[in-house]
Amino acid sequence: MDKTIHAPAVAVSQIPDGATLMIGGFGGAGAPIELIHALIDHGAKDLTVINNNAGNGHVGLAALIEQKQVRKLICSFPRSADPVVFTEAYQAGEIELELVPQGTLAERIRAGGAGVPAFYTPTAYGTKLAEGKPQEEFEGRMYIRERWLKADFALIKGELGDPHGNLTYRMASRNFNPLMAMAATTTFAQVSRVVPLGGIDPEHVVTPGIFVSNVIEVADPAQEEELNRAKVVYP
Amino acid sequence: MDKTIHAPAVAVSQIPDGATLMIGGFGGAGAPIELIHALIDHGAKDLTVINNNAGNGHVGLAALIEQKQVRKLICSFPRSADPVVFTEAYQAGEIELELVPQGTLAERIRAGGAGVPAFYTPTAYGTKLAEGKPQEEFEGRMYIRERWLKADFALIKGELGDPHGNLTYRMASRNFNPLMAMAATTTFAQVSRVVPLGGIDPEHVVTPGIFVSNVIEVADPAQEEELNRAKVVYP
Amino acid sequence: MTDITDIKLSNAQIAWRAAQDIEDGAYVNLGIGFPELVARFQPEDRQAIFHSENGVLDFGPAPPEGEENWDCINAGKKAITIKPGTSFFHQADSFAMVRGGHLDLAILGAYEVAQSGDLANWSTGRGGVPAVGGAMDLVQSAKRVAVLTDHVTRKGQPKLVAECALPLTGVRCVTRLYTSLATVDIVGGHFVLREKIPTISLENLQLVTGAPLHTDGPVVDLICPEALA
Amino acid sequence: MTDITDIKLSNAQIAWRAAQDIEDGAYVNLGIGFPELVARFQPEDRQAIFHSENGVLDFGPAPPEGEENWDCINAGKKAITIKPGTSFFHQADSFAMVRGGHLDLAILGAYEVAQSGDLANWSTGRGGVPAVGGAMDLVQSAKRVAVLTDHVTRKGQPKLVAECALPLTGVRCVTRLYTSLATVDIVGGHFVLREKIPTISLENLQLVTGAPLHTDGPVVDLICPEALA
Repeated sequence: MDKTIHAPAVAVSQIPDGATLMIGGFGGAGAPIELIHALIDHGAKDLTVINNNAGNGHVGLAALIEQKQVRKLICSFPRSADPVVFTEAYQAGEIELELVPQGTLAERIRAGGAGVPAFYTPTAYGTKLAEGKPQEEFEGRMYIRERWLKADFALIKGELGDPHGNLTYRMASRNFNPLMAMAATTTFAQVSRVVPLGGIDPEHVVTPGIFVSNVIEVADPAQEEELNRAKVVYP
Repeated sequence: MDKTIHAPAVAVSQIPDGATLMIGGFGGAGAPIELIHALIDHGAKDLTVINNNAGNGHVGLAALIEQKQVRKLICSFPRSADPVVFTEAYQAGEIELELVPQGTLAERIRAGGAGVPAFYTPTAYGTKLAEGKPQEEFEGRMYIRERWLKADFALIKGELGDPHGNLTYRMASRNFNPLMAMAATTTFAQVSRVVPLGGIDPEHVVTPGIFVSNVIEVADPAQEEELNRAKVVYP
Repeated sequence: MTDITDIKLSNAQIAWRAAQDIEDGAYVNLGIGFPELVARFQPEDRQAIFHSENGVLDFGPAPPEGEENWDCINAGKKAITIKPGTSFFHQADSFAMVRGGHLDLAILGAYEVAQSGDLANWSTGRGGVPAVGGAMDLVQSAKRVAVLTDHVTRKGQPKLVAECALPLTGVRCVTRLYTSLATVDIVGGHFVLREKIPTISLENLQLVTGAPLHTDGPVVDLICPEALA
Repeated sequence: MTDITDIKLSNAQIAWRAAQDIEDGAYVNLGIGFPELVARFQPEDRQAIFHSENGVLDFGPAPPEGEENWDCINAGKKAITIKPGTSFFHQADSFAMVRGGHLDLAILGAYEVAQSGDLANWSTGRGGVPAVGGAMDLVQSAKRVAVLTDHVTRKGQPKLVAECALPLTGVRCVTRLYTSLATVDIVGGHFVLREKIPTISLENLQLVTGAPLHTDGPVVDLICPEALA
């Protein structure tokens, strides 16, 4: 079994129009820029994208939105230092937004990966974001019911990956990546380095290979923050 | 902040009669034998214990049951190579048993730690273990609703621990330990070695210290399997 | 009823037959006991990744006696080893793999399997201490659930039945049975016979089966290595 | 209405005051922006552990400009550093810490706080792009939820109100307010005044507060370091 493939393009070419996509990262940390840019080159449209944010500047997720490939965004915080791309698309009514509190977003994704179709949370009880959701009291406190989130594909970014898909992450770039790997039918992981099987200590594996479909080595991956400081526009 | 304390006895002396206790381990792997034996010495009674199993031989959890300190056991698999202690207590009606499928037990404990009072699972749907539980259809499949599990205390076993309570685990002894650390009001972790702050790589921490109340160094901890092969009886 | 004790397959042969269906790259959980035998017969040109629900993926064989590390065990609490590719994780992640549908196959034993796919394998319904472990999680959520079993009980009663009499482990969950006489799929609430050992007639096989055996194509001869008999 | 612009505390002074209440060993989440100031004033004899909801616990200060590692950031997407004791974890674990009640304290900003403890801090209710982040999780589940805020809006309207007019972030969640004029607890659906700056009278403070200020003991003079003014 060898899950490595050689280029981001080979992975994302499997993504059809209309697909639901989870894209890892919190802001730029852990954002799989090369996979996203390959997806822009590939051109799949009418996508539903699940990400914590809505992109920054004109690279990565912001560029995907700028290319009008995203029909709907599910996220918690669609603001950034340079949010012009999403803001304009949203205000022009070109993109649908489902706003989800960050912890609820994380838990819904985990639930999707863990086979839990619904769960109760105190978060957002009594607020606009709870409207229309079932609510119930447990042990004297009110909770709302939230549903799992799943996706057809996840695009994630790891640090090390082995041929079975075992992954580690670099520092705070872990964020949503391990959860999204669990919740998608097909998970593509770009990693800074592919190591031989056994190259990751069994106790240090963060995402076991069972959650990963393919591993793509992208040495020296781009960082969104640095691209934006250099005012890069993709494509 | 220094969460280390010097002896298991100091930790478990805080446990009152009637407490609900999570005890880590799957069989003997990850079972905090020294903490359990200190609890036997301490003598707290009328305990509700949550563990995957029901003890083996006459040490650890089996010994705690043999000393008649356990009123109720919540577990998934109360059989073992030498289950005589639990079996006799159960058949004599001296101990109450709540049987929970293993994955549901794990998820209920995680839910307790994660602030999720209830969730839906397909596990046990249509079986005796689903009786009396709410059931509901999601996307064409039937699920039952399960409730969180919490405890007053967790007794767990780690490999390395630092003064802030950050923990690692040895191989498959991880099992329920990180989950129970999350789900108890007070968590006591015995570890094979206390290392200075910074002695665990930030990316290799499995249980962040926020979930741990105290760390107790027990070098060369006893393994239930080896005690039983040597036919040890505690106390 | 036919005496089948002389012609039936051995457990090793049943396990061998099950192993032939495991695809390259499949993620597989083997139940404690009899199903664990399947790993021994994994075809060399196909690599399966075995999951143990206590929190290990892709583990190695048992260590030599005396070299056990009791922190490195499988769900049967037997000592295992690590190998390149092994990973450890906690119970909630382990059962996220199960419940989330990430396992391609779970192979378990059975007391009874109904034609609906209902499985009874955790409780004989009599006294004693009940114990369930991870079986209810596995059968409800693995993509395919296969059962290894003698075709009949020790008393000669069918284990493939119209409806389970014993407490259920899961409903409509079994997809394929490997028995000591046959390979049977469950399709649309029916037993569908795929293979049978050549030494039993279809009529006699039906006599030891508690519900109708359907066919929807040729019934293949079930031939297993004699060396495993 | 009284002109309070000359007498009110600076943001640094408000943050300093909040820091004095953080107990040794407390696990604390500081909201993005103004609340982040609190970390600067942590008393040296008391150690707080700061949580950042993007998946970091116990992190160090910002690195020097040019030495940022953009994989090592906080919830405000600013570069931070590791230090002995730091740990990284994924979002579900991070919010398990929040939702599971493991944080002793969350400190946030506010548009409005009602006497019930209701908080509005995520949406001005006008157009623009709505964004919530982790605020709704934090306010609903941290053991104590403190708010840092000017006592009044830029237009001089009370931010401590009888009922919030803006969309809520959480209901009955705020336990204490540190304002530019006072320290106020929320007890049983009432604002209870604990401290006020000596240069404002109780009557004038009430005039710039949108609901009754109760007292249930002495009102202490709120004195902050002049150097922070």
